[in-house]
Order: sequence, then C-alpha cells, then structure tokens
Amino acid sequence: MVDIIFLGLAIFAIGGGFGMILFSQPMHSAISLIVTLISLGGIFALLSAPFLFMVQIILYAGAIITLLLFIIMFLNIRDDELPDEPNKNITIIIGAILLIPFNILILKAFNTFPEKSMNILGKDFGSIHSFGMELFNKWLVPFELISMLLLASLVGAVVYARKDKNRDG
Amino acid sequence: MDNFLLAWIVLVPLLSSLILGTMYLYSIKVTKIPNIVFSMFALTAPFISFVLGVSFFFRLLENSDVIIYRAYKWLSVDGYDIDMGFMADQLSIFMVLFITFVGGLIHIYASGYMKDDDGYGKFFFYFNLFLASMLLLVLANSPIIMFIGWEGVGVCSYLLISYYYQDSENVKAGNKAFIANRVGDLGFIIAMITMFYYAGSNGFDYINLELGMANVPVEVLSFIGLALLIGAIGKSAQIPLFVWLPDAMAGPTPVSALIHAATMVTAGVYMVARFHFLYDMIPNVGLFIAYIGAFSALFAAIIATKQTDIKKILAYSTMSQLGYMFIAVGLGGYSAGIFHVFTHAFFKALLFMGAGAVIVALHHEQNIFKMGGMRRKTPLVYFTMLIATLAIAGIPPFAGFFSKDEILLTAFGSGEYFIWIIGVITAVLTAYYMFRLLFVVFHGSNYKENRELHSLSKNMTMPLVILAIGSILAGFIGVPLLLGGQNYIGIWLEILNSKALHVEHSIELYLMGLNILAAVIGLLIAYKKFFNYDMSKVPEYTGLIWNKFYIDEIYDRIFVDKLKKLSIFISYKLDINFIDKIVMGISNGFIRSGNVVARLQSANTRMYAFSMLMGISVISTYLIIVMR
Amino acid sequence: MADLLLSYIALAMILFSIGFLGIISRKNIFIVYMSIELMLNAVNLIFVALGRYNESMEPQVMAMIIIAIAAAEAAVFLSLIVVLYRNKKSLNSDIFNVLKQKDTANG
Amino acid sequence: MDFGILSIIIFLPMFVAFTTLILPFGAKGTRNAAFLTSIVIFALVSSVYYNFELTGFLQFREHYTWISSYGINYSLGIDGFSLIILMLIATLIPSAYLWLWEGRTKGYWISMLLIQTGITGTLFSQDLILFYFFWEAMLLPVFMIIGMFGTGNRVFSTIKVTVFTIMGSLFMLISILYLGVSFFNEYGFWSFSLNDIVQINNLTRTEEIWLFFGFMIAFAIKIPLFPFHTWLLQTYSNSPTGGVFLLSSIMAKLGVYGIVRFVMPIFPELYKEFAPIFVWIGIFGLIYFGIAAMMQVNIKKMFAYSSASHLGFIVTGIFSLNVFGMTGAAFLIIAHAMATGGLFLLVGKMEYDLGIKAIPALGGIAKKAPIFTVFFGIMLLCIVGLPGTNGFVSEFLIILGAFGFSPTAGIVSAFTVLIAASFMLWMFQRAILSDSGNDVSKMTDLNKKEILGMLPLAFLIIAMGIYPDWFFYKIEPTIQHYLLDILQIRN
Repeated sequence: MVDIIFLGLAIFAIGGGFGMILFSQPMHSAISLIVTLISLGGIFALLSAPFLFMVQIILYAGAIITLLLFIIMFLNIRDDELPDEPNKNITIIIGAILLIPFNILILKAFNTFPEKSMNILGKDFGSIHSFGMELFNKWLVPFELISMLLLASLVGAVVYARKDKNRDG
Repeated sequence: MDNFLLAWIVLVPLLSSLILGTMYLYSIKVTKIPNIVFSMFALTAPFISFVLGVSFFFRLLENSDVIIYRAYKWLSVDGYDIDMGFMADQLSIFMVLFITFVGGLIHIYASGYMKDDDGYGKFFFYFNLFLASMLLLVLANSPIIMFIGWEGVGVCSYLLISYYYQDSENVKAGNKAFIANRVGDLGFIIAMITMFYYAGSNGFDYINLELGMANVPVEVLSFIGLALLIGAIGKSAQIPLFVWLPDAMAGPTPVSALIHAATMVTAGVYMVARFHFLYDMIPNVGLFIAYIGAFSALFAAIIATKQTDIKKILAYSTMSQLGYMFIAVGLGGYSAGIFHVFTHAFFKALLFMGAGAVIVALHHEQNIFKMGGMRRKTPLVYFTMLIATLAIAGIPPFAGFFSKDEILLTAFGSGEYFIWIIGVITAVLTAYYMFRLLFVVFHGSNYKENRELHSLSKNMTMPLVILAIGSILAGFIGVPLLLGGQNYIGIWLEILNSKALHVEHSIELYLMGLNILAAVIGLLIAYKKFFNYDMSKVPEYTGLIWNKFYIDEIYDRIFVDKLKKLSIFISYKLDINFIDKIVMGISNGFIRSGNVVARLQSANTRMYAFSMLMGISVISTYLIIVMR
Repeated sequence: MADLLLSYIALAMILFSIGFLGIISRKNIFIVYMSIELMLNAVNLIFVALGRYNESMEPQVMAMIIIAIAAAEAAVFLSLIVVLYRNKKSLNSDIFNVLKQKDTANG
Repeated sequence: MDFGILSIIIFLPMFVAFTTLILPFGAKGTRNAAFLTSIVIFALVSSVYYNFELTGFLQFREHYTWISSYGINYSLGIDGFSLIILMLIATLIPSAYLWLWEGRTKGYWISMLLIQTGITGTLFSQDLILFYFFWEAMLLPVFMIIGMFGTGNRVFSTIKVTVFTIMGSLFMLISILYLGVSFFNEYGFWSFSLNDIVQINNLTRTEEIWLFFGFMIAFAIKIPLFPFHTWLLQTYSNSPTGGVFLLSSIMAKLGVYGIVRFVMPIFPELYKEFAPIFVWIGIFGLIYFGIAAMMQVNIKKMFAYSSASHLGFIVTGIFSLNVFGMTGAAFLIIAHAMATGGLFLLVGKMEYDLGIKAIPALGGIAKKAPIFTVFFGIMLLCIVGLPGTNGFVSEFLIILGAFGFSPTAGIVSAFTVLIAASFMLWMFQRAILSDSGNDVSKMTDLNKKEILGMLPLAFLIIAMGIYPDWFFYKIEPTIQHYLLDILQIRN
C-alpha cells in the first residue's frame, strides 16, 4: 500500500517536473511545478515529517508558487514577448545524457550504505513536538538569523520593485 | 744615495703634471696665469729627472748591480704579491737618460712652439704626465707596473693627438691611435696573464720571472712571446698595426717629436729588449719579429717616397726606422737595437722640430711642395735639418750611420741575408725620401714670393742646435772596433746580448762600404730629381703608393664597417625585434590568452551552466571508472 | 520500496536532473527560477530521507531552513524579474549580459 | 657587538622619510634632512668599517624573532663582501644628493630615502624571508621615482621594470618557500635563516636544480644577464637621474651580491657545476653588450649597454671559482659603481641643462664645461679600464681569474680592454669633444657642490688604482672563506 502511494507520488512529481520544463507558457509551468511540490509534500509525509509536509504545502505550493503565479499574471506577458527557444528539446536531450554519469555516481555512492528498513522507528520520531524541541533547543540562533534574512529580503524586494521616478522620467 | 730616489724620477714629472693640471683649471676658471709660470713648473720636471737619472747612471757605472726600490705592496691576492717596484739596470737607466734629455729639450722647444696657444698649461700637463708614464714604463720592476706606464703613455698620446679637440678629425686620429694601441695591449695583457700563471708563482718581477721561465714549456713561451709581440707592434707602429702613426701627426709638432718619434713608439723595442730572457729561449719568434721589422721598414719607406705632407713623411720614416730596431732586437742584437733607439731619438726629434719650425714659419703650411727656398730664410733650421738628414740617411760620421751599420751587421752576421737585403734597400729609400724632403723644402724655388715669415723664438732654435750636436756625436758611443773606436753601448748593455757575432773584419768593412754606397745612391737620385726643384709644377700623385696601399680603407672595410653593422644589428634589430619580442611576447601571450578566456565569458548564464554540466559529467565519469 | 533509502534518493536525483535541464535549456527566466526551486526541493528530499534513515531530526530542521531561505529568495528574485522586465521588456535570460567584457583588444 | 648599528643604518632613512612626510617640510627641508641623514649614515658606516675584524665570518650580528611560528627572524649581519658594498653605498649616496641638490621635489627625496632603506636592508639580511621582504621593498620607491619623475614613456618603463623584477622575484620566493618546507620536513621545525637553510640535505638533484635556477633568474634579471636585459634600456633611458644612478650603481650590484650571499652557500655543488655556463654567459654578455653599445645613439642607452657589459664581466668573476676572479669582481663592483654612477650623474646634468640624450645632437661640451669634461674623462677611463684607475685592477684580476678557470675564457675575456675603449672613446669624441655645430650654449660647468660631490668618486677611482691593496685587505678573508669553507676548493 505504502509502495503504491510512493510510486504514485513519485510519478506525479516527475511528471510535474517534466511538464514544468517543457511547457512554453510560464503559467502552465508554474501549475506543473505545484503538482510536483505537492507530491513532494506527500513524500515528506511518508518519511514521517508531518511538519515539513505542512510547510511544503502551505509555504511552497501555497505561498511561493502563488506569488509566482501572481507575478506572471501581473506582468501580463503576451506570447510574442516570450523568448524564442528553438534548441530547447535538443539541449534537454544532450543535457540528460550528460547527466547520466552524475546520477549513476550519486546512486552508486548511496548504494554503499548498509541496507536497513526505514519502517522501524522510535516512538517520538517525526512528531511536531520533537521537531519543535529540536528547532528551539539546538537551532535557535540559525532560526532567528533566518528571520533577519527574511526581513532583509523583504526590504530588498521593496527597494527593487519600487518605481524609480528619476530614472524612468 | 738612496734607492727611493728612483721613484722620484717618476714622481717628479707626475707631481709637476698634477700641479700644472690644477693650475690650468684654475687659470681658465678664475684668473689667467701667465705662461712663464707654467713653463717654470713644466721644465723643471725633466731636468730633475735627468739629474737623478745621471746620478743613478754613475752609480751603475761603479757597481753594476741592479738597483731595486719597492715603494709599497701594490696588490696582494691569494699569497701573490705585486709590488709597486722600480728597477734601475743598465737598460732602463740608459732609456731614462735619453728620454729625460730629449724630453727636456722638446719641452723647451714646445714652450716656444705653443706660446700663443690657449691651452698652454694643459699641454704641459699632458706632456709631463706622458713623461711620468714613460719613465714608469722603463723603470718598472714587473710587467704589470710596466703596463701602467704603457697604458699611461697610450692615453697621453691620445690626449695629445686630439689636443685640438674641436676638430673631430683630430679626435678621430686620437681614437685610432688609442684603439690600435689597445689591440696591442690586448696582446700584452694576455701575455702577462699567461706568464703570471706559468711563471709567476715566485713573484712577478723581472728577476723572478726570468727564473720562473726556465721550466715553462716552449709552446707556452712562444705563445707569450707572440702575444707580447702584438703589444710591441701596436705601440711601435709596425705591420699590421701601424695605421695610427701617420694620423697621429694631427697633434702639435712637439708631440710628434717627443711621443711619436723619440720615446713612446720605441717602447715596443724596449719591451722586446726587456724580455730578452724570454726571446732568447724562442729564437723562431725572434726571427718573426725581425721579419715584421724588415717588412715594416721597407713598406714605410716606399710609402714615404711619395708623400707630400712633411710630418707624414717623417711619420713613415719613423715607422721605417722602428722596423730597423725590430730587426735588431728580433735577431738578438739588443744593444744594436737600443743604440738605434738612442741615435734615432736625436735625429728624429731634430727632424720633427725642424719641420715644426718650418711649419710655424710658414703659418702652418704642411705640404712640402708649397714651401721651397727656406734655406736662405731660416739658415739655422736648414743646417740642423741637414745634419739630421745626413744622420738618418746613414752618412758617416753622423749618428745614424753607426747604429744602422750595426743593425745590418747583426742581420748579416745572423745569416739572415734576406732581411739584410731588405735593410739595404730600405737604406737607399731612406736617403732618397729624406733628401727629397730636404731639397724640396730648402733648395726649391719659392712657392709664393714675398711671404712674410713668422719669426722663430730662441726657445725653438736653441734645442735644434743642441740636438744637432747630439746627432753628430751620439754615434760615437758605439763606434765599432774596426774603426778603432770602442762600442761603449755594447759594453754597457752586454747583459742583454746573448749571442756573439763573428763576422770577419774584411766583410764587415765591405758591408760598411755598401751601406755608405746605398745612402749615397739614394742621395744622388734625390739630388737629380729634386735639387733646385721648380715649385710651380707640383707633381700630381696618384696610385697605390700615394694612397698608402689602401690599408686604411681595407681595415675600415674589414673591421670597422663590419663591427658597426654588427652593432646596429644587435642593438636595433636583435635586441628590439627578437629578444625583447620574445620576452614581451610572453607577457603579451598572457594578455592574449586572457582575452581568449574572456571571450568564453559570454555572460550567458546558460552557457556557464552547460559548461558546468560538462565538467560534472567528465568528473563523474572519471570517478565512476576509478571507484569501480 | 517505500522503505528503501535508495528509491527516495533516485527520485530526488531525477528531480534534481530535471531542474538542471530546465536551467540549461530554457531562456524564459521564470522557468529558470522554477527549475532552481525544483532543485532545492530535490535536495530537501535527500535531507529528509537521510534523516529518516538515520533517525535524526536535524535534517528536517535543515530542510525547513532551506524552505525559509527559498521564500526569501523568491521575494528578491521575483522583484528582480519585475524590474528587469520593466527595463528590457523581455523575459529572455540571455540578454542580461551587462557583465560581459566589451573591449577585447588588449589590456 | 649587540649595539644594533646595522638596524640604525637600515631604518634611519625610512624614519626620516616618514617624519618629513608627516611634518610640513618643503622640498628644501626634505633635501637637507636627506643629505644630513646620508652624512650620518656615512659616519656610522665608517665606524662599522673601522671596527670590522679581518675574518671571513659574519659580524655585527643582530637577531630578533619576527614571526616565530614559521621561524622567520629579523636577522642581520655583514661580512667582507657586504662591507665593501655598504661602504660604497655610504660613499655614493651623499655624492648623489649633492648632485641632485636643485630642482627636485619632496616626493623625489622621500623616494630616495626609502630606496636607501631597501638597499641596506637587502644587504644585511641573513634570513631568506627578510631578504625577500627588503628585496621587494627596494622596488616600490623605484617604481614611484621612475613613474613620477621619469621622462619619455615612463609609465611603460615603470611597468616593464616592475613586471620583470617581480616575475624574477616570484621564482625566488617559490624557491625560498620550498627550501623552508624542505627544512621543516627534515628537521621538524620552521626556519628561514640562511645558516639553517644551508644544512638541508634531503633535496634531490632535480629539486636542487630547479631551486638554483629559481634564485638565479631573480638575480639574473636584476643584474641583468643576457637574455634578461631588455628592460634595462627603456628604464635607464627614461629614469630620472637619481633613479638611474641607484639602479645602475647599486641595485644591479645587489643581484651579484645575492648570488654570492645566497646561491653560493645554499647550492655549493651546483654553483661549481654550473660555473662554466655562467662564466661564458658573462663573457658573452660582455662582448654582446659591448658591441651593441657602439652604435647606440641615445647616450643613456649606451651607458645602459656598457653597464650590462661590465656586469657580465662581474658575473664571470664571481663564477670563476678562484680568489683572483672573485676579488676582481668585488673590486669591479666598486669601480664600476663609482664610474657608472658618476657618468650617469654627469649625463643627468647634461640632460637637465640641454634636454638632449642623442649623441649626434651633442658635441662641443668640452669647450663650454672643462671641469665637467675632466670628471667625465676620469670616469670614462675607469670604465675603459685604464691602469691607474681601479677599473684596471679589477679587470686585470677578473681576467686572471677567468684564465685560471680556463685559459680560453681568460683570453676571450681580455677583449674587454678593446671593447669598452672603442665605444666609450667614440662617444666621448662625438658627444663631448668635437665641435659639431650644435647649440650647447645652455650647458653650464659644474658648480661647487657638484665638484664636491664628484671629487670623492674621482679621488677613489684613482687612489684605488694606484694603491689597491689598501682597499683589498678587508675583503680577502671573506673570499677565502667562501672558496675554502663553502665551495671547498683547494688549490
């Protein structure tokens, strides 16, 4: 049963990924990406990471990609403004071939790990409680630093996107 | 008398020259110093040196031991000591005597000759510096100290030839003299260093060298002898390094008289005599020297017959006479050679000074065919010149006869008949060109009538008379036994002569007669052609002899031009276009390869990513293969 | 299957590769951005899978931090796209090459 | 002696330079301070000279830890060879200052002072890193002085000389670091001190050859040896008088010094093995540069070639592996520094007065400036190697040394007497003596200060030629030490 869920999610994820890079309209790509991200969220759940599952769905699929869609729609890009991409497919094929050795290498590397079933788990593993304990005991300072980063990016985004009156003229 | 006075023979002219130099700079920069002050300082130096020389002469007469004075340790490296040492033996004192004597007379003459010149003080500064160097050359205790004097005279000669430095021709002549001398010095240095390594282990003065030479292989000795010979040839203007001597006549006439006739050019002969212990061991090289001397004598005499510049005729005659001296020293007749050096100093200095007097009288006219009829106008100069000409031509009883006779006797007695024949032919030519000069200048009709003559001061005429007396008497110190005389010079310098000559008296007498005959033949030919010569028809000279066999041009073509071309090639082609190109090419290569790499930086992010992908792919493949 | 580490890793590698292919093949700057996000997610997946494998919570924290950083990145990146589009009227990433060296003669 | 006199000699000029830089000194004040400094240093150096003992070993040692974790020390000391160069520097610099007296800016004087610090520091360093530090520090003020006060295409010259020397120095730096690491591998602690580095035994032959040439390239560029000489021409031609004076008379000699101080003790075997190559490179340079100098039109470039020619000869001397050659080289360093330095000062004055560097555009100067000509003549005759000047003594000794090395080398090197004479006298004729109708009316004769500056040089040139032994005895033990103890040559 779990295997079937995993396979389904994996197929959705891969299919969404391919959709993303193959669609010429950014809008369609974004929607395919959402499919991928949600599937990944499901896989996180399978891996006993319920908090990440929620974050993935709410933050990624819900916030980031929505923001992306919003921007795409806001810019209102016409078809003739899209860049001309004649070599797209051939590049993908060559790239895929070139990437094969890398994938093989990584998989070979992980294959050396001792085989071990991941079903037997500690009682508390993956619960939001233990996640919180981990985050606020061990990783408090990085966590707070991330808030600084978010603030900085917020300010940066506002500064960039503001219309420069003097320059536009 | 103490030995240290030996050093003062050199020091006095040196100090005097330094004082004169400083005074000269003072006089041109601050206030003018009258000529008489310069003359006072200038003239005392050779006088004092002469007096000191005479005193040492008498000391050697009493006791024939060599007098050595070591002033200080000049150089001491690795256990070798080279002293600043002075040595007075029969040879060097003999040289000192006539150098200072003739030098002193020429000083007096020069004080008259140069009296209107701005550089009066400078002239005597150079002159005394020259005298000091020349005395150092002859009094030195070791070859290297001799070399200091040797180069000193060279540089003084350079300075004096280019005395009128504003004319670039004069400076060129000076350069030529210096460079030709330097070629000789190259030989000298090589010889000196070879000697140092092979024979100098016990010390580098002449006495130790003589001892050290005994064990040196004969090939090395020949090498040393030849290298030294190059030095002698350069200094004494023999074939092939003679080209500078005629040009050296660009200097003032007293310079020609002192340096290029009486003293410096004889340094080569002196050197061969000084190294007699070396040349005695390598008679083949000695014979080579004799041949060089013979050919130089003949060659110069031939050129001299067609020259028109009075000083150039005398210059070639100097070269010719030096050839005689080389014959003598090459064949081992050192005393004969030195004897000729001695007599030659008198009559050649006299000839130059007489010529100088004529030149001054005629307002610096040097072409003999523009003179003429000077006999009545300057009778004193005429008579002294006549005596000198008789002396150089070898008419008895004037000085040249005895010395030349002894040289030819040496050549004949050594069995070198070829050299002897050349010597006799040269004697004919000598008489011919010298009387040609005399007849044209003094007996010919006036070139232009009513020329006003520049008056000659007493300073200029008095030394002429003294030298004329010397030219008559100088020969009598070496009258051969055959004529009932005593060869004093042969006795005085007998330490040098290694081999005794055995020539039968009858043959000797024939030879003597032959020499006189040769001189008279030359005289008669000249008389026939040039006595009472009509100056209105100046002979046109062309051809090989007039152009001095094109030796200058050949040298220019072979050496100077090639060297100039090489120099231009190196400094303007090779260095700039090749070596610098390579070096700059390396740096430009970096810049260029930087540009190539920069062109890859297309700022296209996808390209970067793609190259990264390729890199990843290659590395992964490699790792997969390695880590299998 | 779902209890094997290697299957998660393989999935992550496939997604990562797809992201990479998107970057090298697409000129549209939005898709480039989305590809980057996909690659981040693939890495997240590896983290989480390894956390499960090692029974450690730390990778999950790491993954969360990555997500937070991705959010920050999204804000800046998207605002940059807006500015660039406004100035150049194009979404082609190839024309954003102002860093390219103009004078190639010599230095 | 632990008095620190060497440190004072090194850092006094730098101290004065920074003080004058900070305080509101004008050009004149800076100049006076610089001159005073040079006089004080002369006095200090004289006392060093006087107290120097007649042994071949290092004296006046100073040792302080600088960077202890890597064994880099501030370590100074001098032996006979450095002593004479030190004496030379101390004598030359006041003379040069007297010549540069008028018309120089504050920056010029400060640069000169800083160069002095670099030079003396290089000369005293007994630690490889310290040596490298001063070696590079010496270059910076030179860079400034050519770049700011030079003539012609000065920026290019500056960059060229800097790139050349720095490239050479990099090879040396790599070699130094390699040696340091090798020492650490062998003995287990860090040290860059020369005394320690010489004890390295664990280098293979290939490594040693690489390191040897790493050092030699740095020094060969500085000297410069053929074929690393092409920076020389433009640099000498475009440098201001002070810069070219220091470059030619002192810095080039430091290249030779570096070979003797570092290459010889660190690689004694290779030094002996490669000696023939360098003897012949030296002789080749002597003849090559000599011929190149003959037809050179720019008088400063001509002196550059002449200088390179003599430096080739010096290299022949130091590689001749016997006392004569090495003593001669040491002597020629002094003789040539004085003569070339003097000539560059004189030519600098000529350029300053007339603005001309081309030989055909000169001429007739002798009439206008007789004292100038006298000094010019003395320097020239020293270069020519006339007996009675110290040029002869050194040339004679080097020829002797080369002959001892191999008779062929000796005979070929004897051609130096011919080469220098031919180009120098020809130049003298055209530039100074003959009146070729050019307008040289702006030429002035030397003033009192300039005469005062030139007199010591002229005096020493002649005095060392007439009585060389008096100047020799301090250096000979050092050279014996080099040959017997370091190179282990016994004859």
